[in-house]
Amino acid sequence: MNYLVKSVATATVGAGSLFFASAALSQEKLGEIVPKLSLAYYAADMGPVYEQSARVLSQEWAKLGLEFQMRPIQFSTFVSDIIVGGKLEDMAVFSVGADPDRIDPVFYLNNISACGQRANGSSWCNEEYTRLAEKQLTQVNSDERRETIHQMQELFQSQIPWWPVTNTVYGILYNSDKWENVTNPSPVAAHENLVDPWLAARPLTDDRIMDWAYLEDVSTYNPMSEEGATGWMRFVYDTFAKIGADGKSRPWAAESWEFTDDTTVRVTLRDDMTFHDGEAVTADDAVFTINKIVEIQPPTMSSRIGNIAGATKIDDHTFEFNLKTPDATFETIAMTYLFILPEHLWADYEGDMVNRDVVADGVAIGSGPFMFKEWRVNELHDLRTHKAHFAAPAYDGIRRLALGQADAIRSTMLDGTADIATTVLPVAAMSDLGMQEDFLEFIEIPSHGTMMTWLNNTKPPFSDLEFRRALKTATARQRAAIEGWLGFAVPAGEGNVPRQTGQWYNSDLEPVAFDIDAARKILEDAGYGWDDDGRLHYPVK
Amino acid sequence: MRAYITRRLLQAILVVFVVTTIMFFMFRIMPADPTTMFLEGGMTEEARQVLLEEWGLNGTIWEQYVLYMGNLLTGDFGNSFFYRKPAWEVLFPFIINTLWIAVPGLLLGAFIGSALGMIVGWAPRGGKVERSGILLATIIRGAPSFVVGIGLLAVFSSYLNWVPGYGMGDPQGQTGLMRYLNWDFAHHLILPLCAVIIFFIPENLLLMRSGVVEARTEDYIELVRAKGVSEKRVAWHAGRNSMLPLITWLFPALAETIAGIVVVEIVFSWPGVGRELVLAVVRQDYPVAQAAFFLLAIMIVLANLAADLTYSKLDPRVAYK
Amino acid sequence: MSQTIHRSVAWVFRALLPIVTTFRMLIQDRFALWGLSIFGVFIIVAIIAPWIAPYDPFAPMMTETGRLMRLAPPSSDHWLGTTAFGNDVLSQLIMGSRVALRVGLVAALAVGFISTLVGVISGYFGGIIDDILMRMTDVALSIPTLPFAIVAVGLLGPSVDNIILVITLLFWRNGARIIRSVVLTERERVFVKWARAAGASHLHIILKHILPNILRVVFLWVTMSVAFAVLTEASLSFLGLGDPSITSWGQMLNTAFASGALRSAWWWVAPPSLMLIALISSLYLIGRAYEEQTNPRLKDHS
Amino acid sequence: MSIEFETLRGTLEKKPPVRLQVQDLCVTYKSARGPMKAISGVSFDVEPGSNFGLVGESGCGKSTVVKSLMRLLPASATTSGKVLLDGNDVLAMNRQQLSRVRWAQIALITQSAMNSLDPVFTVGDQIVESIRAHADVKHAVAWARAEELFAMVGLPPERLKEFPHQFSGGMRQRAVIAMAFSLNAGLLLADEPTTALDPIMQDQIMSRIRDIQKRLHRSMVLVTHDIAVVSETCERVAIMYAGRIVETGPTHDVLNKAYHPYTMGLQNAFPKVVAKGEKKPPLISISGGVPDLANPPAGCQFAPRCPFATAQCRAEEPMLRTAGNSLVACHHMERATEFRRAALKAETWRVEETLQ
Repeated sequence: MNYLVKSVATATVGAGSLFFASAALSQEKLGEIVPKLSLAYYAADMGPVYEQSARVLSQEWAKLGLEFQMRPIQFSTFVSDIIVGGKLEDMAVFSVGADPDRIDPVFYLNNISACGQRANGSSWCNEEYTRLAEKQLTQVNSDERRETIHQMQELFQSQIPWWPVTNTVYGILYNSDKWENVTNPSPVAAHENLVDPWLAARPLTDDRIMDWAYLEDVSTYNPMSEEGATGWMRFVYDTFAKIGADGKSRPWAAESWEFTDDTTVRVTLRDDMTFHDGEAVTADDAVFTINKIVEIQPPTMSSRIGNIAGATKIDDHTFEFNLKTPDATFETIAMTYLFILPEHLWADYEGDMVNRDVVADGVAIGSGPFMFKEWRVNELHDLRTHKAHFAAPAYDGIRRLALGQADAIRSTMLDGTADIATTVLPVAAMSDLGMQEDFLEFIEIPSHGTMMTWLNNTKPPFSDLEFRRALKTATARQRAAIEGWLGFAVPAGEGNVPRQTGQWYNSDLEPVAFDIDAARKILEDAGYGWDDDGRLHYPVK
Repeated sequence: MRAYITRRLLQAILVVFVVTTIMFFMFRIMPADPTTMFLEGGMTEEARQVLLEEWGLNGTIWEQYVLYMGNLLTGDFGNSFFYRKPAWEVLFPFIINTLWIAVPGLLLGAFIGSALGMIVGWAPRGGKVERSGILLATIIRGAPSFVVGIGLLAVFSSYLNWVPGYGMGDPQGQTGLMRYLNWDFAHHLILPLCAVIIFFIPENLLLMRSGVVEARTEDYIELVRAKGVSEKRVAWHAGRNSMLPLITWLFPALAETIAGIVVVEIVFSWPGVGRELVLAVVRQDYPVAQAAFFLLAIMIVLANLAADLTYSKLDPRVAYK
Repeated sequence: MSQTIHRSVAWVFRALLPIVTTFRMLIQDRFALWGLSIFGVFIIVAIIAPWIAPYDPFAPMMTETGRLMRLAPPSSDHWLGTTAFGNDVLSQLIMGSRVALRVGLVAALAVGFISTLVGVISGYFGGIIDDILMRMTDVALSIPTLPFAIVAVGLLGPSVDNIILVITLLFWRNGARIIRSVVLTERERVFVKWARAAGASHLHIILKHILPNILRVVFLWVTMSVAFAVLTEASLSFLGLGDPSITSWGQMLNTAFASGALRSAWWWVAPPSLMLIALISSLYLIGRAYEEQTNPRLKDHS
Repeated sequence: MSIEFETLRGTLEKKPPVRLQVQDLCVTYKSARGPMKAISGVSFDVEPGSNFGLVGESGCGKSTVVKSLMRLLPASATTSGKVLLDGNDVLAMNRQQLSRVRWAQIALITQSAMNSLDPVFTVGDQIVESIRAHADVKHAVAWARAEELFAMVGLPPERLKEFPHQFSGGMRQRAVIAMAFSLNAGLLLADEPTTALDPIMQDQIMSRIRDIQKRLHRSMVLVTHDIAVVSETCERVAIMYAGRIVETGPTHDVLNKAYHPYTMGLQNAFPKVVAKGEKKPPLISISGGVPDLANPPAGCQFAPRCPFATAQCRAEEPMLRTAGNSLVACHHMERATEFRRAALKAETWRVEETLQ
């Protein structure tokens, strides 16, 4: 298959090099040839989008005289080898989802860019950048933190060790005859958000149960061990705060909170909250939950509770978080993640709390807007509305159907069994359906999910900044968005933080426009040359 | 006869043991490990070690193997990494769902297939019935099970809209045992069951046909006809004799059935063992995947044993030393 | 030296002879004729695929207004319309034949070779070797086909060569058993006993006496293996375990299925399905006709 | 014994022997080398209760005749002429009537009993199947009848529960004989019942068949190439050659006063048991083989092998004409006595010198 890529490249390059060769005239001695580069991407089990995008990008990069070996890799192997395993051979094109945690830019700034971070697959290490990264973590004052973050992006843009290509556009398809006020959860993906559209929606007919066509990703209803479907868990277990569209946290179970000093956060809870079994929610429950979590350290929660020392009760509805070190991301990552367990159901449980089968024990009880009713594995989840909740939705319950494949979701949407679909059915298919059927409405959700290109900065040619600049200039972001994502992605901004994270994005980074000839000019100025059949060669040593 | 059975059982245990071992090592040398799901979410290294230790994945492969095999003997398949419940508890409901389409599918497919095979086999040689019978059977046999699935879906579910194409029952349906015994479940069962039956008919048809064609030239057929019994009864003699090759093929074909059913379950979103097995492999949920393999291997080995035993019942000439 | 060349040429010619006679015998059967012609067409299409494919299978087709031509129904310049990614279905279909045949033929030859090797060795030598090989076959027979393939492809990575390897690992077992049973009957033949008595070496007996006589079964088994290989590759690709950088028919159906276009874009789903059915059933037709011609009891004496 | 069993036995015993009249029976096979006329115009009658022998070399069509009587020929065969059982023509019957007649009126003892019993059914079940196909009786009653039949042929009744492969050759033949009498059919066709057996067993089986015949007083058509068996068993006999009857009449006349050279040759080729002290006549075989049915020679089919053949024999096919108490199809039947004397000498049959 790759001979095709090669033949297309040599054809166009051949013409180009003819022009250059005659211009260069001098018998320039060429350095060593740039070897074939392997381009890793998600295999077909994650859907056709990645293969199409990788192909489009490699076609354009090939015009620089490069040759690519396409390497599809299955998702789990990709994550363990390339993202966290440090085994990135040459280049990779892959994407990360629009999780609520990533509205706070620490994932892009630290996790995948700072020195020594496990997820820094492109193994770029810049002392100055990493120092700034540690500093911004401690800056609780958001203005100071924004200043440091913008400075980091400036430094990153000067080095461009890797770069984002597109930001994903998610979608919601819903039955507009049966539901209204289905609000847009942007920039977070629908399955990660709670208020939009789930709590906002209102039923128009007497079918007061919302059927959501989705896939099966829930492994348990014990929030301490569920990692994949945290969004769904927050339907049952309320969190202290919610992430807003502007990237700031909004009050939820916590009415208000403030940093009394750098390492303590005083939180006042709402006083009108009850658990699904009718018991009132008090600071005791919150303190009990937090201290239990800190004590047990559940593995799946490790990345978010590492900095919490414990909690102390002040009075019935106020308590204080004691942090180990000042943490700017506490509000956006921890407060929106930590949940409240009913003390009276967990206090006297001796066994291993993390692996407790809450459904079997009948204690799948939280204070969230929905109550657990039934779970048929690989089939459906059935929740009923917790009427007493302060933001209870205007309908009686939500049912998630684990259909898991596009065609099933499409036909259940068409025959009315399902009322809303958010993923598995490609966004393009959703928008087509939205146009064709008048009872189906499509909402576009621009998100901060990012498809990015990683380079192995430890070895040539990627260790050469000029080569990286040329490669970035030859990155066909627009084509990838149109032909790879079928128009349901937008070309990404500059630097390493998505534009959709609002205040954190440094908008005055100077843009790098897509221009093949400019890219070849950069390479030529840096001393690279092309042989007769158009293959790129290193500069002469 | 008893000696034969015990020898065959010993062989069966050895085979299942080797299959489980192969599967165990295949999973263990997979590059990705089950904690990958959490790494992407930024889990710290110590937390990962805690998980690995809890799942018994931290020792050397040999220690893990001994631990796993030890548990296996006591019927403990280990806890699923994903569901954190005993793997057997996870799989059990799926097994029932798969059996709902596998067993009736296998039997009906075999029955219809062999009945048609008898008709085609008994028809005049070189006649229209024989030619069209063979052609049709070969074409259907050539269709992969997912093509059959997609075809059924396109025609009966979306175009004619007679039958729902997905899932096992209306979301509001009853739960527990009752859910299997109501019209709505049957309504959802029709298409996947037809896919499995269609997947099974051609092999049976062609095997029975060649059996009958061979049997009809036998001398005893002539004597049976001379006895003035009805033509159907004469055909039954030929059919009865060609059941032997059929049975020896039918039971061991389970290995292929499972393959076919995995695809049918995925096409029809049928929550069975096959679909869960694919999900478990993608999630690196070894215990569930290995429990499923263990189960499938046992089903196949028992099927082979059943084939031999029924063979002797069907063909008295085969005595067991 | 010339003497050995002469003898080996003779041996090759003698080995080819049965294939020629088989071919001539097959022609008489109407089904085999159909099967062979369809299979022949596929081979020709596969060979000249790059030249007859109107477009590059992955090139995105643009409408006049510069938009991606998604899910366009069949038209004059796109006889089979376009996919959800704007690729030309006809070109993907034609290029897909190349993959199907490459997987089919290579895997079938590999399976044929291993089955014959195991079958002949265990059938001819018997004793301990036979037991060991047969126990291995029993184990292999108890491994469920597709689930094993899913794990193996997950382990090795989804490239076409890995799929061929997995198919070979999976399908040698049935052939080994069939060929072994035929070798058992051949070994008991009197002339084999004589040759042995006359001091001929095992290899000589196998090559000269056993192998030519079981060529019939081997040929039949290889034909069936091509069908199994194509079927398994299609199923694996459909499950998303195929190599996405190539355009196999199973891969096309997977993309169609994943894009939820199964019901709306019949021109994208029907052709690959029909190609699969045509190719696989043509092979079964050849296999069936071959079996009927050579099995005296099945031969149509009327 | 249950009443039902008594009534069954009663009805069966009352069944009269059947008169068989075969008129101008012709059978042609469609084969790759064109149509083959296996039987061209065979006619004979079998009086009720009498035994009729059909003798000839193998390949002369005698088995085809038997099979055509019960319409058991393969699809590729076409039959014409009439086969009258007590007056109604079997060849004209529809499937319904035919299945009522088969085994109830006309039963068959096959040649190779080795595989004429279905291997996967017990012998008892197969006999019961033949009974219940015609008499609407319970399984137990039919089983009792089967036990009675086994006793008749000297087989222990408990063997009914066993499968054919557990029977020896002789026992299997006796089982087939028992089955043939299961409905006490008026006409019994015995197609070389003893060929597959060793001589002692042959004699036992034949004497068994003769006793049952005498007791049940059935009509029988016995097909064999063994002249000794025919002479002991059958009242009338027909000698067949190349699909035609060349001589037929009372056994004694045909065997002792043969008019057709083939009959004479047949007797020479068969070892006779002679009284003590008498000289054993030399065994003389008839050279050459049966004519190719696809393109039969003109005139008398036996002409090419007949030592007395004349130009007329090679030109014109002889018709059956009366000679003494028999019928014979030979142009020179009047010279029979001369032929008989010459036939005894071995040199007559040596082909080289007698090229007239």
